[in-house]
Amino acid sequence: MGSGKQQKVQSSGFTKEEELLLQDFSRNVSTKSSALFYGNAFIVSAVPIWLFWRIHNMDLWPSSILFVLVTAASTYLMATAYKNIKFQLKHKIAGRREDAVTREVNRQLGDDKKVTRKEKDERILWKKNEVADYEATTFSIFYNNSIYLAVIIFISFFLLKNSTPFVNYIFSVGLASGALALFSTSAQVN
Amino acid sequence: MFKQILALCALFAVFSVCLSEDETRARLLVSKQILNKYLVEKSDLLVRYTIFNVGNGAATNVALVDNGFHPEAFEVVGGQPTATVERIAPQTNFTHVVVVRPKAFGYFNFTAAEVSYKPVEEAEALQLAISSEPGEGGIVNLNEYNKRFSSHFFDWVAFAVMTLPSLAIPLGLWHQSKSKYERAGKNKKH
Amino acid sequence: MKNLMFLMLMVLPIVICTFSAPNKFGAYAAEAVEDDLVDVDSEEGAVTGEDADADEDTDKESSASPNADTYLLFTKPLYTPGQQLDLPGGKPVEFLIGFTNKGAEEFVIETVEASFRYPMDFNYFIQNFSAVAYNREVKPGFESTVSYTFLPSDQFAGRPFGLNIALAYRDANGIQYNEAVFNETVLISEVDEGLDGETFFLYVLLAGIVVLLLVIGQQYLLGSSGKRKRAAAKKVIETGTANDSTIDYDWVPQETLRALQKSPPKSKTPKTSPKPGKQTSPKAASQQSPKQRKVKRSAGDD
Amino acid sequence: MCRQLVALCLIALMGASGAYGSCKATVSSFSTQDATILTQLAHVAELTLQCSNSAQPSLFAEFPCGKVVPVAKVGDSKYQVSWVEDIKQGSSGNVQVRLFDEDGYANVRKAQRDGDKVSSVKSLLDITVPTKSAYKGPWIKAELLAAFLVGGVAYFAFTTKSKVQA
Repeated sequence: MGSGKQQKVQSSGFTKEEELLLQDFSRNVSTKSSALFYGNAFIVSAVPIWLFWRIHNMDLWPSSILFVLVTAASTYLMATAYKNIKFQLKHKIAGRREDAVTREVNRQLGDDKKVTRKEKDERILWKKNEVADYEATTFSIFYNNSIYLAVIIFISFFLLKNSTPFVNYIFSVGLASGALALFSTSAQVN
Repeated sequence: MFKQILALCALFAVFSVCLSEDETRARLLVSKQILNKYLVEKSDLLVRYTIFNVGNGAATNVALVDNGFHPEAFEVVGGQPTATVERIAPQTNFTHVVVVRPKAFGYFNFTAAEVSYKPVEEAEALQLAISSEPGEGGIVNLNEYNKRFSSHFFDWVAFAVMTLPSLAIPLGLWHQSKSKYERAGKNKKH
Repeated sequence: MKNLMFLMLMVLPIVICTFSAPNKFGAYAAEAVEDDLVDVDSEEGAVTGEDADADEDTDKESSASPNADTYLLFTKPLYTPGQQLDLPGGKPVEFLIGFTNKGAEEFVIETVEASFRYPMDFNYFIQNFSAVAYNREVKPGFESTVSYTFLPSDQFAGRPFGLNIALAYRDANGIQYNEAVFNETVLISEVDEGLDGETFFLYVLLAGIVVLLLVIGQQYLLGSSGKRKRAAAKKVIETGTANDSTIDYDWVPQETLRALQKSPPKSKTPKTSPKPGKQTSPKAASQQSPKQRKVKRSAGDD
Repeated sequence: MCRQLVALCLIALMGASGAYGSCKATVSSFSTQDATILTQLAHVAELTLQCSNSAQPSLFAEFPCGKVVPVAKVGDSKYQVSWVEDIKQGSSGNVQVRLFDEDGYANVRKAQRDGDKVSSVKSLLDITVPTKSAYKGPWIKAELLAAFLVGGVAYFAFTTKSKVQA
């Protein structure tokens, strides 16, 4: 992972590389991707409402408070799940994409002299981080969404098939998003 | 001489027939059943009349009349509500089926049908037997019924369309970037 | 010759008529006898059989009006009068009661109620099925049919029960009659229907889920065991004498041990002196012979 | 003398079977379509009978399963044959029904009593009743299909995740 010799920069105490490294490892995501996470989480949490409204015949208006509350909770949980899974994946993907990215950057920059080696390394690191982040985010969203929908459908149409729609909705959405958030926090799953 | 003997024999034959027939009376039990799990507007409503002859004589000129299905409220689609049967042998039954379709939904009192028959061959007065009464039935509104029981096929298709973006787009993006880098890695190697 | 033939043609039907229905005469005789009895049950056939015991058993008098004539017919399952009725447990039982008004005033059929009684003592109720109120008017000379359905629960299967079907009706001036149309012991038989589609499909689904879980479990195990094995391996890496806790001081003769402890430690090893517990034991053990010490330590160590 | 005897038998025979001359029937049938709301399925055949001597005999019908039932007359030379069957044995396709008139029915009863085959008795006419099978509900429940698809996608996601991570 060590990239080039480290330069001590007095002002922020960290060099740009270190910042990138830290960002690479830290869990807090930039506002852009958290917005993306919350948007996706909201969409996927809103979909079951349609399912329960049309198929389990829950009428919209009287249980609208329930819908709003549970959707909000599920959105929050799904966002955390996205973040955790993304963090787990990013680390791995970064490692895997390293050589492909370096080759690509070298090809792009060519070996013209005016770009110093450090500059190139920086560019490689930045590109790798960006690619890993991108891939991890997209896959985490896909992974969480698919498991979320599968668990919801399984619980609501098989386990709680003959319970009242009210209970059915709360438990299936709650369990699905809760389980995902829970499993995503366990860092070294496999 | 011969004619007298002939007349005498004919008289004796008729007399013996009615003598022996006198105690053999037919007795009809008429059951009117509606063979439906649900009564749904504009859908099949199956009515079965079963006439059991439990007496030990044959019932003749059996006429079944059912004016419980008013043309305004019901549309007869299969069979006729009025039917006549020449003869029903003792200890046998006769089944008559009528299929109607209710034109409107709501509560409807299904009245009994009437069967008139001759208990013995020579009886002048027709015996009238009233069938069993299916009683009060609730006819369900058609689209209300469809909402509850039909297989919601289109709702599931709509659900698939709604989940498509939240599943397919992240997968697509991930796959695209993965294959880009992996392909980059591959053709660089050889 | 022709006349003889014609004559023969005429006589033949008469002969056939008289001889072809002997039982009619028989029935005729039985019926006549019955009329003067209080007509508890319907006309002929099986009636004569249970007619006798019906009177003594039912305590509340089963009264019937002479002008009313009832007839019970089981439509599902089919019942041949004479032998014991066999009801399949868990399947609905349907029957029709024909009611003929032979009198001059009208009758009103009120309710029909079926009930299971204890076979030994019919007064003891086991289960009362719902009494269906018909309130059907039967004008003089008319016949009317009422139908009734009840469901013997399948837990009763295999045991005999007394089945009593009571038809309650009243005549024009309000006299109530309650006629036990059926009052015999019946056997509830076991019904074993095979595996129907629904449960079969459920089993297939469950099997599918189990397989899925197995695969996921295997993925987990495969994945994590690999991880744990690597982690364990790391721990086992040989640390030489640096890691002091694994060194066994017992074989070091006492003098050098004391010398090591007195002289200021240059090398790193004595600095991390063995755990206190371990230290006391070598001193105490030094007086005993090594063989004995080895025995004690191995015993102590276990 | 024996000629008269023979003549007599001929008349009787002719009287017995061909009393109504040859008859033709036009059949219109109806079958219940929706088995999800019914407890049993029904097939109704309405036939109008034209006989050479425009008689309107009382008919009896014999079904393929061997049962012989009287045929209801529902109008001027219009008859109705109807039967009910369980949902499980919902049948479709053409049903052969043999019609007998009064005498034919008597022969059938005689054949039944003597135990020999009823099909040996000549029927007045045979009709084929086209029946349709009823809609018994969706083949596969929609939610099962959905569960299967989503389960597949989730399984795919899970395996790729473990592949990417391991």
